[in-house]
Amino acid sequence: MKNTFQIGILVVCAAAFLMAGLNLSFGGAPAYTDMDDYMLAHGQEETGSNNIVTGVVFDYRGFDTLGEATVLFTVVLGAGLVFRRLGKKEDEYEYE
Amino acid sequence: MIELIVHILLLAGLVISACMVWYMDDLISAAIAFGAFSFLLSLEFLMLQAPDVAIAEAGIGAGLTTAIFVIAIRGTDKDGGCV
Amino acid sequence: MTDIWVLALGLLLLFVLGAMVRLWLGGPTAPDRVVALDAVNTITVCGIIVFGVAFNETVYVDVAIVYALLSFVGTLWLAKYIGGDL
Amino acid sequence: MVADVIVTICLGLGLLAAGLGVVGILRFPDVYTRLHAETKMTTCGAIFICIAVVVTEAGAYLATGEMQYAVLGLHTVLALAALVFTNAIGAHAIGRAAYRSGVRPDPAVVDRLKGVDIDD
Amino acid sequence: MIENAPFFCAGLLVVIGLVVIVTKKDLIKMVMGLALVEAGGVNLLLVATGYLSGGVAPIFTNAPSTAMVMPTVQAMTLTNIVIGIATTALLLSFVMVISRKYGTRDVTEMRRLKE
Amino acid sequence: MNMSSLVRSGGANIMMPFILVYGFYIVVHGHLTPPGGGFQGGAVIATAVVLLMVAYSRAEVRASVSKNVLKNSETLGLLLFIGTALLALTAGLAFFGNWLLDAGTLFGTPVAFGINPPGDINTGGIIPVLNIAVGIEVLGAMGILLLAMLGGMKGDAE
Repeated sequence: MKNTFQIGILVVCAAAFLMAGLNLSFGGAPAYTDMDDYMLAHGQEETGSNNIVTGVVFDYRGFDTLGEATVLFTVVLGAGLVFRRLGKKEDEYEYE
Repeated sequence: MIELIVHILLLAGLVISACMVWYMDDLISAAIAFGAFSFLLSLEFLMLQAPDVAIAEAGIGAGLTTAIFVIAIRGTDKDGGCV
Repeated sequence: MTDIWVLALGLLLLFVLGAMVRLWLGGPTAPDRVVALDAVNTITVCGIIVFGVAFNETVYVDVAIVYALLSFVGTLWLAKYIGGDL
Repeated sequence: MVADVIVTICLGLGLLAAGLGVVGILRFPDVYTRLHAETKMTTCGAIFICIAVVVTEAGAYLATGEMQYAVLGLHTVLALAALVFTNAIGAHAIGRAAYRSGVRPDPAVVDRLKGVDIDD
Repeated sequence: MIENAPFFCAGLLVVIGLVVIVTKKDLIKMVMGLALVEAGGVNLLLVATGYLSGGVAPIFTNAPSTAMVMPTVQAMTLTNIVIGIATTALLLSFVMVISRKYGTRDVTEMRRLKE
Repeated sequence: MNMSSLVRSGGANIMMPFILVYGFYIVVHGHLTPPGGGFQGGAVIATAVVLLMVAYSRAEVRASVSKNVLKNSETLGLLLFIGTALLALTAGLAFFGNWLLDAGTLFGTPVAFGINPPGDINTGGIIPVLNIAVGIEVLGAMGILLLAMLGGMKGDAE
C-alpha cells in the first residue's frame, strides 16, 4: 500500500516535469528578456568588466553573492562545531 | 542537426550515469558514477555556452565532491575494508 | 572542415558511452570501474578540445586544462580508498 | 591542401587509438590488462588529436595572422602536457590500489609481486 | 519535441534524484540523490533556459559576435553550485555523526530509544 | 607501515605549483577571460590543498597542513568582501557601489567598449577585489571542510 502510494507520487512528479518540458522552447525566443538585454547593452560600461557573468555576480546581484558567502561561512562553522563536540565527548576520535 | 545529435548523446550519457547512481548497491561504485555524471554535466554546460558554469562544475566535481563522498563512506564504514 | 570536428566530437561521445558500459554492466570489482572512469576523463578532455576547435570558441580550451589538471585528484581519492590507505 | 590531409590523418589515428582503448576496456579479462589498454591507448589518442588541433590552428594563424588561433594552439599543448603527466600518476595509483585490495591477475600469469613488500 | 531534449533530461534527473531519495534506505545514497537533484536537474534546467541558439558566451573578450546568451541564469547557477557542494558536505558531516551514534547507516534500523 | 607512495607524493609535489598558479590566473583574470571568477579559482586552489591531503598519510597531513591558516583565510576573505562593499558608503555611493570604477587608481582604467580582444587587466573597479576576496574565502572554506571531515573519521587507519 505504502509502496503504491510512493510510486503514484513519483509518476505524478515525472509527468509534471515532462509536461513542463513540452511547453518550454529550447534555444528559441524567451517571453521576457528586458533585464538581460539591458545587462548585455549597458553592463560593460556600468560595471567595467568584460565578462558580463562576473559583472552580474559581483555588481548587479552583489547581495546574492554576499548571502552565498555567509552560507559558506555558516556551513564551515557548523561542520567544525559538530566534529569538535564529537571529539570532546569520546576519546577515541580525536580532532584538533 | 548534427549538434542536436551530439546533445542527445551527451544527455543519454547523463541519464545513464544518473540511473547508475540509483542502481548501484555498492557505495563506492555509486561515488564513481557520480564522478562520471559530474564530468558529463560540465561538458553539457560547455555545449550550452556557459564556460563559467562549466569550469566551476569541473573544479568542484572533479576533486571536491569525490573527496567528500569517499571520506564520508570511509568514515561510516564499520570494518573500514576495501572493495 | 567544421563537419570533421563535429563528427569527431560525436565519435568521442560514443566512446564515452562505450566506456560507461564497463562502468555499469561490467566491472566485477571497484578497480574496473575506476579504470572506466579514467577513460571517461581522458576522452572528455579530448572532447572539450575538439569542441573548442569545432565551434571556433578559442578560449574554451582553458576548461580542458582545468579538467586535465584536476581530474586525477578524484582518481587518487578513489584509489586511496580502494587500496585501504585512507 | 596538404594541411587538411595531415589533419584528417592525425584525427583518424587519434580516434582509432581512443576507440581501441575503449574496446580494450570492454574486452580484456582482468583489471591490469584493462588498465594497460586504457591508459596507453587513450593517451595516444589524445596526443594525435592534439597534433591535429595544433596543425589546424597553426595553419589558420599563418593564413590570417590573428592571435586567437595561436592562443588556442598553445593552450592545447598545455592541456596535453597536463593530461600526459597526470594519466601516468593516476594509472600507477589505480594499479597499486587494485593489487593492495586483493584483486589478483588472471590465473594464467605468474604473480611476481607475491612476496614483495609494496608498502612504500 | 525532440529539440527540447535538455528540458526533458533535466526533468528526468530531478525524478531520478527523487526516486533515489524515496526508495533507498542508505543515508549516503539519499544525500547522493539530493546532490543529483541539486547539481544535475536544477542547474541544467536553469542554464538550458537561458540558451539562445546561435548565441555565444556573454564575454566581450575574444567574442566572435555580439549575439549572446542570457547572463543572469548563469550567474545564479554559479552561486547555486558552491551552495550545493557546501550543503552536501554539511549533510555528510551529519551522516557521519549519526552513523557513529547508531552504529549503522540504514534508516530503518535507527530508533531513538533503542538502548 | 602506512607510508605514502613515492610516485603519488612526488607527482603531487610536482603538480601542485601548476594548479596553484593556474588557480591564481583564473582568480585574477576573473573580469576578462571566460573561465574566470572567484568561485572557480577558489575551487581550483582548494583542489590543490586537497591534492596535498590525498598524497600524504594522515599524520603527515596533520603535521603539514595548518588548520589555522585556512580558518584565518576564510575569515579574511569574508571580511575583505564586506569591507570592500562597505567602503562604497564613504564615497557617497550605495552599498556595493562600484567606487573604484574609472577612478584612475588601482583597477580604475576606463574600459574600452565593444569587443576588445586582448583586454586590459587594470579595469573593472571593485570587481577584481571582490574576486580575490571570494577566491580566498572559497579556498579556506573548502580546505577547512575537508580537513574537519578527515579529522572526524575513525582514527584506526594505522
